[in-house]
Amino acid sequence: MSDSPLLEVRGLTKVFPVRHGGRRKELRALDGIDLDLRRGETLGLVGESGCGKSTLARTLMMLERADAGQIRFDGVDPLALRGADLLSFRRRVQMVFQDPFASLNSRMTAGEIVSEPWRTHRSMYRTSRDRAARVAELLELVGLRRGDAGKYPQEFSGGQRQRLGIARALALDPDVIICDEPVSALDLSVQAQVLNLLNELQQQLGVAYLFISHDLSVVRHVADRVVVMYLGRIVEEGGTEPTFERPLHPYSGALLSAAPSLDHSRRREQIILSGEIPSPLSPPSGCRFRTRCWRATDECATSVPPVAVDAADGSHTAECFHPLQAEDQRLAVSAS
Amino acid sequence: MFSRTQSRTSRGVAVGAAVVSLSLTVSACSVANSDSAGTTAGGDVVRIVLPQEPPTLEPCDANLTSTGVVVRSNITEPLVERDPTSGELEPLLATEWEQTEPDTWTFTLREGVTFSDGTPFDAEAAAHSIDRAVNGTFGCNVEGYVFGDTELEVDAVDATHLTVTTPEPDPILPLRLSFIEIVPASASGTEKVREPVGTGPYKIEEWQAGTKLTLAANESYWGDAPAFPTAEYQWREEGTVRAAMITNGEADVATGLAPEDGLGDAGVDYPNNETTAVRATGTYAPLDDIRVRHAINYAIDRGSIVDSLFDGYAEVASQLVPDGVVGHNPDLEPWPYDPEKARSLIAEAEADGVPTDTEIRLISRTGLFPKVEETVEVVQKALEDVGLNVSIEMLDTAGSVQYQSRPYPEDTGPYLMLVQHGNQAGDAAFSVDQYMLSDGAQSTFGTDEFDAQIEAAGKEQDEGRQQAYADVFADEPDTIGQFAYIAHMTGILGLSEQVSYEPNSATGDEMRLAEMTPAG
Amino acid sequence: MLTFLRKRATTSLLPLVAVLLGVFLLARMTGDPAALYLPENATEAQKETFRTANGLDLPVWQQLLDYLGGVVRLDFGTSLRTGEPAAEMALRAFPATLQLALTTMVLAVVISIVIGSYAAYRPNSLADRLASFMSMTAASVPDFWLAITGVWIFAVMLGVLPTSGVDASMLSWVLPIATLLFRPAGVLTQVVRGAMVSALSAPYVRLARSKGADSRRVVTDHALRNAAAPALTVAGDLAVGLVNGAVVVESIFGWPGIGKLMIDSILQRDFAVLQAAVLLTAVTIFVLNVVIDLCYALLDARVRDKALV
Amino acid sequence: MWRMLWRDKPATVAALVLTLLVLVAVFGPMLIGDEANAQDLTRASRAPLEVDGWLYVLGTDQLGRSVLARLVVAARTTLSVAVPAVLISLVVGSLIGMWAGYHRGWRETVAMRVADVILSFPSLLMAVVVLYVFSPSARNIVLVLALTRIPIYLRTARAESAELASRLFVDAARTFGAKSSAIILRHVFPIVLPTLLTVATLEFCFVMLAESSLSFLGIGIQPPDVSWGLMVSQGRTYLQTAWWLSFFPGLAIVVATVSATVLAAWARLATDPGQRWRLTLPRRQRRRAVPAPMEEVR
Repeated sequence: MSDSPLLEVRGLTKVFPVRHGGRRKELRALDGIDLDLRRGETLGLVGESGCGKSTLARTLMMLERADAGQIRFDGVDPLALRGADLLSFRRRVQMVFQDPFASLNSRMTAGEIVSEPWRTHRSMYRTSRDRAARVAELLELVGLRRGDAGKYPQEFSGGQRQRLGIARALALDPDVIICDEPVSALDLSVQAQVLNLLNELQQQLGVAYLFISHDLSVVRHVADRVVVMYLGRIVEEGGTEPTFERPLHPYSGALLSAAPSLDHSRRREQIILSGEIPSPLSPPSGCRFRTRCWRATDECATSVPPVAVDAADGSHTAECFHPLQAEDQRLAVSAS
Repeated sequence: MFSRTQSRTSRGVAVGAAVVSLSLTVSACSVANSDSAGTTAGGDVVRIVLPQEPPTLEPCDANLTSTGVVVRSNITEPLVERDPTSGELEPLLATEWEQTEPDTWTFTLREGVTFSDGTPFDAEAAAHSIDRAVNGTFGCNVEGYVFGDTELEVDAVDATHLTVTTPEPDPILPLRLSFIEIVPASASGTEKVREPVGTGPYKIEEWQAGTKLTLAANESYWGDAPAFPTAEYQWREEGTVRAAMITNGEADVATGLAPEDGLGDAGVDYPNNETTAVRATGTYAPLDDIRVRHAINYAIDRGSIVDSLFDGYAEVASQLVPDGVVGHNPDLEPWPYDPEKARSLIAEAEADGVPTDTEIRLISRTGLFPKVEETVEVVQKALEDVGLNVSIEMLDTAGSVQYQSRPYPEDTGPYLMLVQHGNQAGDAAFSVDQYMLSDGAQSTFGTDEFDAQIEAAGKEQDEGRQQAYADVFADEPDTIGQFAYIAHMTGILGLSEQVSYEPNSATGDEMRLAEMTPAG
Repeated sequence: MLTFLRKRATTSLLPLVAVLLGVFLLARMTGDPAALYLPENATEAQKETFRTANGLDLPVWQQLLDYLGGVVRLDFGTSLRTGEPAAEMALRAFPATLQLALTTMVLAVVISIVIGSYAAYRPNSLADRLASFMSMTAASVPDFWLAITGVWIFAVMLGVLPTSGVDASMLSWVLPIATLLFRPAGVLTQVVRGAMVSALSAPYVRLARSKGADSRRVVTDHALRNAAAPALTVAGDLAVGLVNGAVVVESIFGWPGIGKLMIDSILQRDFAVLQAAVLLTAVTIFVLNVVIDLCYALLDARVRDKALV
Repeated sequence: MWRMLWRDKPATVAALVLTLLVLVAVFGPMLIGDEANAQDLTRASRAPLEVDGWLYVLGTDQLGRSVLARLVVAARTTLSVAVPAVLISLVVGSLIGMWAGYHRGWRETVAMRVADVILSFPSLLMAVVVLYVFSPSARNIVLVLALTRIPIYLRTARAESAELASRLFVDAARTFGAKSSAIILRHVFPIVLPTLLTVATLEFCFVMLAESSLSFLGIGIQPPDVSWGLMVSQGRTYLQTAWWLSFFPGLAIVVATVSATVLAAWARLATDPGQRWRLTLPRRQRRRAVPAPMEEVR
């Protein structure tokens, strides 16, 4: 396995033109995103709702058109692909959606849903017998019964539907699956089952996940590495353990402290963020987080923050003038 | 059980009802702002319902049925008028007339007549009326109908004498002038007037466009005051509705009814001078073959049409004009119904190479007369049965007019027209010139000899004229055979118990309110 | 709101011009009015005079330019038939149709909501089935047949209503409105019923019911509001369709409205009047559509508010 | 499927009526088509059962033809006008509507404005003008009626497909690289179809009535062809003297539309996996079941 990442994202930017108070404005949903995803790993993406996580997923899936920046998948730029090449890129990157109810067409049977991708990728399973066999295999792979192929989505429970969504994503044997909040709509007990399933599949199939979630405990459970997103930018990035143990960015620290903990023995001391999330229509100058940051100084407003590196782990970095020190880190982590 | 919400529901309904009554109130103001005095059957109003609203009351368009029926002899009057029963010309605004030169007629006008606006009637007004109708440039309908291209020279000799000079001697000029309604000298000579002023027994009181037209007696009328001081016209397209208005007491006189409109005893029938006929075009095969045209004549069962379809309210026709018109030939027999003969004639023509299987269009006009659709269907079926290939085309007025008169559209293929011809003037010349001359406005056939015969007839007078035209009608079928006559029609008038009125052959075109009186 | 209206007005301008163009060109394809307005044996010279006088001799594009130039100055031409200004005739006939249509639509909405929601409240009951059957039947009877049957029964046989015409008494409104009412009321009842049945089975309504909310109140507050959107769409289409019914009803009952005016001006090749009438109708329909869109927005907002509570 | 139909008695009756109607329209004219045009003025306008013979059970018309035979022949004409007119406008309107709604943007704007233009011509009037310009043949009537009704489907299809285009399962299909035409076919069309079919049955009724109104104005189906609309129109003047002339064809129109509507309502349920269960319940339970559908009991 080569060292070069499977998916490389550089400077990805997505701008939505909007009308605000009668005036045309730009909503910068993604503002220069850099991201690497290696083969077979799980990259967790965390952030509050509205920070651009879903937009990133949709842009990577080419459901939205990127306005600037590059994507490289296995060395090629999918944005430049057309026709059959584009189709084969599509085959290798798949997605699991947040809402297992809305992402499945209620008028199609489970079998039809799982085999739907092959109706576009006609070369994959040519005969109906092949397809039926593969559908049964996939259903069993995700923990459903092969007899379920004839059922309609509404006859399944939420967790089962999400398994169906995963089976559909697997139908094309992808290298990468982008999971956009795949368990947030499910009950806690079911969440664990689905997460375990994802883990098992990764081990079995070697597929890489970009795992998007606002739930830190979930991310910590599944991810090898984590990126933290705030207002369309990635503010911190690193291995899961270093990042969760020693958050550098004040925002990450705040997130961690706010996350519910199952361990009640620890002292709960939250860092309460002041102020509202700024509108992405007019993001703050300099560091985006400064308006809510208790460590902000004048320089945060004037220039873009530099990259701060974790002393213990060189691959753990954050964009901040005033990264958290050991004392603060302990505070945040103890809360989680 | 649902008491709590009952009030909600009823409030909703109340709001709805309020909106309804609001819009009703609004409408009562704008649509029906007239008082309803006229709608109650009283002794002083006669209420008439027509098939359609007159588009205009312009007197020079009075030969259009929908205009004339209101205007003629009610609002305006001509110099002379033709008695529809006797056929004689009677003095009206002119008391005397004579042919002072071969090409000039002199009229002596009635004195002491004023228009309803107070201006006196004199030779100048008469001259202006004739001049504006005949020589005007604004497309007077009556001009084409009675004068064709003829230019008249009209002079007011003095206040009561008028001379009219024609390029060629015209023995029936007074009859032609009976179509020209007299308007004041102030009437526009360059455009049509919508609400005219006249010398008639009535004047226009109010015209609520689309709804109602009210006439009131003209106090300055020179003759006897009419029995009804007020007359109201309304219009309804459906015959059944017109009939129902009589039954329901909403109208006193209804025109243009059919036997099935269910009027019973309130229906009065009268011969209306209209003749229905199938006219063939001679320019295309197979209709250019006289055997085919004769076959058409044999194929139509006129007796059944009259008896069953028209419920006997018609008379089988043997010629273009009915009895009572100068030139009608009482000796002519209708074509016998003989489908066998028709088939053999067609076979004969086919043997000679005539393409008898070419599709022939049978064209007519919707609403031409009650049951026109049924008549067309009967004729079509009859022709199919003897071996012709006939398709039906019912057109609106504008559509059918182009097929009916010159210049005909090009590349039409063979077609038959079911026409209804009304001779309002009572002289065969008005029919024959149009329908039988080889360049007649509604003719596609003719020979030079036959044209000469017609033209000679037109120069005759009195007995000779009658005989000459009778010969024309007798000779046409064998020499030309352009027509298959079907029936002389009968009009049905609805009459309420409040009004007594004796319809005559001119009623459809000229319904004189002055002849209507309160019943018994 | 204002921007919405302004945007609608500007985007509607082009379709209006298209309507005008369409009716202008189509009308001119129906034939030469000269043959109709001149006597049967008019000479070609006379026809030429007529055409020149009425501008019909010019090439069509020039006629069109002249006409559009007039429209900009609010001059819609003159009627060939009556010599009156065409716009005046159209405006005079318009209120009659508008009142007829408005009253009909209000009644249709009221009737359909009452019957439709009652039927939906007890689905598959006898009353529901009866209501469905009656509304389907009502929607499929030819209007002219209804009109004439109505005249026959109520005016001739029973003598309780006038046959036709417009007079001061309200009674003359009964038959025309009843005739027009059948189809929209029938269709709308079915739509309301259908939408109400699904709204009543929606989770939040069932929730409200299970929480012991008064059932009638559930019907009026929740279900009806949700049923309003589909009903509104259909009601709009039906209101537009009333112009068709008006053509028939107005000619039978002698109602001086715009439907009759339009059909008469087609028959009489009275182009200017036809154009003015169609344009007026088109503008009205556009206004109606805007109103419907506004209603949607309003409904949407209220539905959203409800959902948030 | 058949069993589901059988459970719903009104739908069964409706299906039988429509089947019978189609059979009559297809084979009827072969059997008694000649009678429909056999005029005999001596037996004109006879009431039902007045003349002996089964052909005359519904009476004769004003030209002595069998009303029954004419109804049969008219069934074919009526269906061959109404069905193609509805189908053409359904297909064209839905395709454009789904396409416009799925893609949004300028495609949607153009399609909607064109629909506005067509809609703001009163459709009957448009038909009248067009049929004066081009002759009122059956084919032209079909085309005109189809054209004027396209916006109805277009707007319905657009609204639903615009809503569907933002659904996640459509996004999912896009992530496979499915073409927009395939997505419309697979995900939009099946969901929009029941609504469109319901609209189409209402339109079926409208088209028959419009054809009838055209006959009333004299430019509908031209004799000697005959349609139900033409029969109602021709018979209207005989309402007082021969009610059966317009009553029976009118009844035929009502029966045909009511049947079509009932069957469409059934088909709407039957094609929706989420609603289908309702049809499998016996009637009495169904009534209770409607306000509390099972799908919510997850």
